[in-house]
Amino acid sequence: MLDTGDTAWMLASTALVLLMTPGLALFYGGMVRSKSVLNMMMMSLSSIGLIGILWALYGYSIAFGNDVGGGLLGNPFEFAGLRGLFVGDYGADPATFPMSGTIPALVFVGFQATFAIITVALISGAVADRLRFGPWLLFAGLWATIVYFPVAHWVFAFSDDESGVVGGWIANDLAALDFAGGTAVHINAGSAALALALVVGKRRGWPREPMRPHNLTLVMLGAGLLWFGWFGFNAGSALGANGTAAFALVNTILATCAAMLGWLITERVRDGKPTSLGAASGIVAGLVAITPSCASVSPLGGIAIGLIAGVLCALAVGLKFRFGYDDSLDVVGVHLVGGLIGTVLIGFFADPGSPAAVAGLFYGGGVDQLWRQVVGAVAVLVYSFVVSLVLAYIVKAIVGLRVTPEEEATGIDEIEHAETGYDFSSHRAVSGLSGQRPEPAAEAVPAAAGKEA
Amino acid sequence: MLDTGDTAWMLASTALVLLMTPGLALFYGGMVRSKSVLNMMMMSLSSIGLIGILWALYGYSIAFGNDVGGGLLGNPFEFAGLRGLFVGDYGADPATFPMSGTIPALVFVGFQATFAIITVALISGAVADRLRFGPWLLFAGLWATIVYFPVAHWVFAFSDDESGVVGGWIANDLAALDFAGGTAVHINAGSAALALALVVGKRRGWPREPMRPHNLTLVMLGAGLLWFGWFGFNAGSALGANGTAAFALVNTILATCAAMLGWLITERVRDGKPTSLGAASGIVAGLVAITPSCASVSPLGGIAIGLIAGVLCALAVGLKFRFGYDDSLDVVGVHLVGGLIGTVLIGFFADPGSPAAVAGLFYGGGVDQLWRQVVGAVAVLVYSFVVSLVLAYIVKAIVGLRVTPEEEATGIDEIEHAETGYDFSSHRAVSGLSGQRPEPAAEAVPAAAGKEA
Amino acid sequence: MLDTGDTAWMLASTALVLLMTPGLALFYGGMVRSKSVLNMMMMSLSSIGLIGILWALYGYSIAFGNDVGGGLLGNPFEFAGLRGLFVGDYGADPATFPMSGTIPALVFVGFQATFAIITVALISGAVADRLRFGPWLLFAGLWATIVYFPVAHWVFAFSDDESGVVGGWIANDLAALDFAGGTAVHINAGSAALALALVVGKRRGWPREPMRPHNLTLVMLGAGLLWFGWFGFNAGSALGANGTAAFALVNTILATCAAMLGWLITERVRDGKPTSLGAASGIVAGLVAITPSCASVSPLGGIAIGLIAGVLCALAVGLKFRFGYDDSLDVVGVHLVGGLIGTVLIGFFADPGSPAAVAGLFYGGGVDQLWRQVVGAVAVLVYSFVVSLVLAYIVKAIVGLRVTPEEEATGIDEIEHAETGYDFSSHRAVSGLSGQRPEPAAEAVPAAAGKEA
Amino acid sequence: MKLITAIVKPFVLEDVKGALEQIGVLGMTVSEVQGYGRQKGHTEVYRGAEYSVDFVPKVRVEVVADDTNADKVVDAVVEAARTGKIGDGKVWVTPVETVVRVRTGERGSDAV
Amino acid sequence: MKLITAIVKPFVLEDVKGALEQIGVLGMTVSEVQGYGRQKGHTEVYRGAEYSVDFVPKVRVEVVADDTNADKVVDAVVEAARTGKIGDGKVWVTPVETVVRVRTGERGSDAV
Amino acid sequence: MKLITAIVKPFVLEDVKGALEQIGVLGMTVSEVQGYGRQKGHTEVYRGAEYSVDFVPKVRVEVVADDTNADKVVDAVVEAARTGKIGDGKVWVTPVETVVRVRTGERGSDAV
Ligand SMILES: Nc1ncnc2c1ncn2[C@@H]1O[C@H](COP(=O)(O)OP(=O)(O)O)[C@@H](O)[C@H]1O
Ligand SMILES: Nc1ncnc2c1ncn2[C@@H]1O[C@H](COP(=O)(O)OP(=O)(O)O)[C@@H](O)[C@H]1O
Ligand SMILES: Nc1ncnc2c1ncn2[C@@H]1O[C@H](COP(=O)(O)OP(=O)(O)O)[C@@H](O)[C@H]1O
Repeated sequence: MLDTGDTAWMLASTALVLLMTPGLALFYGGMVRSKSVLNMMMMSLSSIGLIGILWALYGYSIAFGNDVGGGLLGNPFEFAGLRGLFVGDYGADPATFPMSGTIPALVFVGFQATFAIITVALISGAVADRLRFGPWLLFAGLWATIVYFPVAHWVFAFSDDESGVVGGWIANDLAALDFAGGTAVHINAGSAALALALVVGKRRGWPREPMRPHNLTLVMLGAGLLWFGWFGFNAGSALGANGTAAFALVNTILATCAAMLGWLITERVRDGKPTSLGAASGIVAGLVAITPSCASVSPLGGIAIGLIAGVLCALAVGLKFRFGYDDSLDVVGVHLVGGLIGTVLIGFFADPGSPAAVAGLFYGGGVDQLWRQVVGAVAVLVYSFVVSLVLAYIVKAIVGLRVTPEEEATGIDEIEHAETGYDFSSHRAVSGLSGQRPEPAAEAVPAAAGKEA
Repeated sequence: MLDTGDTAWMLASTALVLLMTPGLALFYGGMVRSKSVLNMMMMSLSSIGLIGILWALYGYSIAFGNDVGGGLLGNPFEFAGLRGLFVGDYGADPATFPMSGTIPALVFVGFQATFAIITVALISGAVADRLRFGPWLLFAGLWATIVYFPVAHWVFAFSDDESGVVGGWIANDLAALDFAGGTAVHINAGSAALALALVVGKRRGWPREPMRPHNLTLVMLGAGLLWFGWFGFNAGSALGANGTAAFALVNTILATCAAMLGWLITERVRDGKPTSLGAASGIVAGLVAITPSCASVSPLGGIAIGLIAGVLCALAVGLKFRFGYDDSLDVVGVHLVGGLIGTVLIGFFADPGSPAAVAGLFYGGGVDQLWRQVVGAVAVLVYSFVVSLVLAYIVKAIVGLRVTPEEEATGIDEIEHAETGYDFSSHRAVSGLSGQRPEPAAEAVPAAAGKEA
Repeated sequence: MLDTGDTAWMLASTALVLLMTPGLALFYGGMVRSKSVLNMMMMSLSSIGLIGILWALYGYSIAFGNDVGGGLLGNPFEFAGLRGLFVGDYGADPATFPMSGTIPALVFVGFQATFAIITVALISGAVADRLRFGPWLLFAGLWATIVYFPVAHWVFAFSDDESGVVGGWIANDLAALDFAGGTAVHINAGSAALALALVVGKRRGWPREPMRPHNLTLVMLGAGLLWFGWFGFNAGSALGANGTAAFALVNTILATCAAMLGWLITERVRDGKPTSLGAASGIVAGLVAITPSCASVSPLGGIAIGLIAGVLCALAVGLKFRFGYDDSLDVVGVHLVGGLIGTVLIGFFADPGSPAAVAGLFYGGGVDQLWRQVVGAVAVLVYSFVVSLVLAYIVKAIVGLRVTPEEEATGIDEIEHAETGYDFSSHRAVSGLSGQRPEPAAEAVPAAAGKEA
Repeated sequence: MKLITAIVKPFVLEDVKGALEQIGVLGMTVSEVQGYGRQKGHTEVYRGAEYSVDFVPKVRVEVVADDTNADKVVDAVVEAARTGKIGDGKVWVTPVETVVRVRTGERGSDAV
Repeated sequence: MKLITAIVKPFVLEDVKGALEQIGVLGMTVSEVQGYGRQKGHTEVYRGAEYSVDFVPKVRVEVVADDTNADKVVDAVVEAARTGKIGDGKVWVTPVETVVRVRTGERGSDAV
Repeated sequence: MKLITAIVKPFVLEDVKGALEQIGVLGMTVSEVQGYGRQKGHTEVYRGAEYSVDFVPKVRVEVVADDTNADKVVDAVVEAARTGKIGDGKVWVTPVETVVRVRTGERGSDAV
């Protein structure tokens, strides 16, 4: 039976989570140098376009189709092209169309689509300034198909005895708690980012040559939009306007506040100054950590998890210098580490009085839930890393991955997109015939476009 | 009877659609040169202020008042100043105040106000860099009064036999399908933009002198906010949190994804490189095309419409160079063309299983619906173009339209608003007494303000 | 009994109001010089982190705990750490967990938290470019504790005979009307801003040396996000998706439109040109003025209040030059003055047909309501000013407030945060070993970081 | 060799470039500058407070040329940059002792 | 004629401008530059990684003046720009062979 | 005294700076410029419309040095800035009559 209140909240949540990807584009875009900002943002925007379509074609079906074996995969054909999910008599009262719980099935489809989109976009932070756009799209499509869609099935597809629908192994057999995607989204993306960064290799001159963020106002704007959208991500995962959503909402505020403070304190102690990039980074770290745990820990537990995530992620972003991998915008340090923290700490902080109604180690629940959390986290981490590594090598073999060193020096925006992010000059640095050339001539352009003569 | 879920979604939708106009200001503002960015944004912001007030005074009444003849116009006095729409006992249970369906009438008033606002703002993209601010306001007010308010009546005012309320001719007599405003909003604005651009004339040096976008991060941010707000625009047009809203929501995601890809592919083939401006433009083109059709075509149909719109609009933006009209930011190429595509394609793709429950040509419905769509589209196109042309000439005759060539070279921000968009300099390029002069002296300022000595 | 529609709207409203603070960061950040933009934004962001945590620890309890005497203060321990507000059986049907009205208590906690956060952030506009970050945090924490939390109790805590809960004196004993916080939020913050500005002192070179906004596109973006979020602020204060919310929603559109026009007209007349900063400022002035009155005046009354606020605030921002206090971003001129206008004008425009169902002077209600409004406004103004003055002096005495004149000339971003807002240079102005030094060395950095050798 | 430095209005840059190409000048270096002189600036107003902007955006064009070419260059630039309005700018010539093309190490005339 | 070039701290620009007006200098050209010298830069920290910024923002002021005026100009600028702190900058004088006012074609002293 | 002006590719700035330090040059002034010459620009495309960007970003490095040092400086810069590709840039030397250190008023060699 459709509940308009639940539906209203899920419609809003879908819009909120979709906004997160443009928000991420700004968050990432501001952190790179001005000659790469457009490409950085394009990797996120293109994820929306590409993954949104794949989701409708077969992604939703792989993730939420009836299990075809071992809780590893949903039936890719069951809902291919969203068939069977929308046809009905919308005029009748009560209307007849497929539902999922108290909301129309299509809202659930849209809501989950935005999760698939942003998970793929998150990965791009690791390969700023150097990955060609075509290979990015190829990798993104393959990764979503082979990694995200199945893993979403593992974690988000719950079995339903009534309808006899069978879901994924982590959600049902292992029964690890991951309310909004600490494993499927953040550990998954972070692990893939590490693999891709390793295969793509370091930026020319990194780490010797410093590459400072070109526009921190964009970074802070992006962090603000991410937080805003994340309310849909976390409280929306309650799939209705209920007490669980309220609970997740409050934890999504408190843990994030604590993480911001945690990151700033760490900077103050270690570097002498709290920075705006640190505040923005702390916000994201806190949101990542509370994503899996927002419905299973008390508000004070949420504050504790946020604080821990803020401090540990602020330290973790330094790892890449120790180990020498160029995870350019710290997808590993923030999303992989933050996701692990949030997922594992549930084993300690889970409060029986919370919607999840599970007791963690600190609440006398012993290590039972803890090991489930660890197994779930590690499973996703390993699967994502290995498959991503293989996919990256395959793409490299087929089409290659990087722009040339000269092109990298010139700037990937000019090379891959034939554009410049900003032009504040008073004079016209550009000239020449504007307007489209007759087709043949136009064909000649591409050759030239963006190339240094 | 008030439904809190429907009301919650419509309250949220109103906020979402209002946000679209600041989003448009950024989308447009980033595309012009830095010396015109403020004026470009001001044309959008001022539309909110001006049209919002006119809407309350008589706009809503013209659009949704009881028809005063031939489905052409609502009674301008019926709800003048929103009278009769708010007084009631809000404390009583059930509360007594005017409703429209399951939501308070005032929510519908607010929701529709945001449509009037953005339609006017859309026009401004055609006259970047050169239209004086006063004449813009005059044109905007006249156009809303004589063109938008009546056309909104044609398309959005449905007759209601029970209450005996009579609505507009396109919605009721013609029964063309336009769910969220492909005709009333996009064809309408695009057609007016063409007329206004023709009367205002080309920018100094166009097309010889290139005028490249000064800040593409603003353009992408704007596109992101537009998409976000568009969920309120399309799914909100269901006027409730129901299956139709869910249906519209999913199409608003899928068609937009497809259009983005369509535009990028077109660029890749024609120009050699997919651009970020192309991605942002494709997003808007897709949103425009799915606006009328989001409740009448299946998800796969939505993908098809989006793809077609992405490709055709990417080609259409070149027309201005062929025909030599300076539609500066392609309001014609994106909104007029996109609106036509979306409105007419309903005639082909309409799916009887959709909320609209109409069969298009491809679903065995024959050409019946197709010609209704064509008639509706052409009617709005012609009416808007002709009246806009006349209004533009009238404004030109009374107060003139353009800044002088010298002023245009200097930059319209300095001339019309006495401001500069950005100041990143390390030194103080400005000096002199700050603070307000005693009134008389202050009077002297305006004369000077923004003028070149 | 939980109403999912009301809950859906309040979940959305909480997200909307939280977004206002990042929006404010952009609005303020764009108005300062580029060398101070990060610090300006950090004062807002840090308010979220700090006040969010204090709210959970004891803030909510002071504001909404049962009154401990004279309507001045809620019991700080009653809900310390949010205890008693979340534990329950979320699975049961109907679920058992604490409610506030028709929504889960936790949603109300989250919603109100965002009010406390932005009120503190608003103050920062008065002390741009010069206040050290540590002292800001100290002041912010103390002010929230001693000023905001109690004042929120006065204004927002309503007594409930049933449950026997006793609330604040302004809401109950005085019965002044302040729907969404004209007194508790705007007069409160504006008054504190004046006090803090007086103690901190003028910026080096003010007003002789002009300090023009460095990025007006950020200001307009911020204004847009503020308006968007303000729908949650005002319509959300109805605590449900009902007629009162609808009423507040429409006034939040109309009064703001009118204020924008009012400000622009004032500029046109006085300075000769309407400016984009004026439009953005008018928007905020209108939103401030309609905040207390949006549920007690008719739409036309709302337009009148907005228009008056737009004109008067446009004039009020000049006062600082007359009286020589450096309220850098006009928190006094916009929030204190705007808050007073909105709060007091209720006494004139209150419409008995509105949800508040009170008659003001113009509706034959005499001066009864008027004096209640005046008393409430003045009480908050005086309390906030006096306590803020004392707190500012205390903080000054303990840790000092300002950066040195040299540091101010260099720019507070570099000094306090060791960052630069923008880097559009083509070459690398930066160099040297990147990457974290071994801890001891790192310890050495802070000393150096941001310091001029 | 000579260094010809021209301070001109931003929107004449294209014409100056064209004029130089006319007389076979293959290269130049351009930069943004702020000018102060007879041409007055303008006034901006933010929240009612006036800001007088005294400096006017200009473009600096620098050309290194043979002694023999110097005058031709000066004339070409002056010709192309003139609008007849106050603020057209200045052109000045300074002596250059050596010019080196970095790529080849060529010196003097061969370097430009 | 001489070209006086001064590299000074950004915030003294107003004073330098005033000093030049004092001695009747009607025009100048200003541009933003990055300085490197005894005055050291500063360190920035992003996500724990240090960036040492070696260059310091400075402003270049260029004035073309009569031989007779050159010294007056130099002294005026030095006077106005001095704060006594490291990094105050440099002023240097180079010979100018011709100056032309674009608008009128006037040359030499009349051109400035 | 001499003024050595170098127009080089942005990414060699660090190397040039290093090379100058090598030979004991304590200071320099750097600014962003747009270069035009043999090295062609590139084409950008916005909504299908081409924009040919003729100017290439370059960096100007200015060093005032003793007559005796001038050649060393030129060689050091040329050395450090050479990539062998078109567009490496130019270095030119102009005579300087006086140099003053603003802070101290020192003149000539002591000023740099
Ligand atoms: N004495 C000077 N030294 C250097 N540059 C100058 C001098 N006088 C003028 N300029 C430059 O020339 C530009 C135009 O000069 P101005 O006096 O405004 O107009 P005009 O050259 O037509 O008389 C100024 O903006 C400034 O950049
Ligand atoms: N040899 C030089 N050539 C060109 N510019 C120089 C030279 N030395 C210093 N400068 C400029 O002068 C500025 C100040 O020099 P610096 O050595 O820092 O302080 P001071 O001039 O007080 O000794 C530098 O930032 C740089 O812009
Ligand atoms: N005649 C000139 N006067 C001033 N600057 C020049 C001149 N010729 C070239 N340049 C500068 O030198 C840069 C490199 O010159 P270019 O001809 O492109 O390559 P190369 O120096 O290797 O032949 C140009 O971008 C321009 O900034």
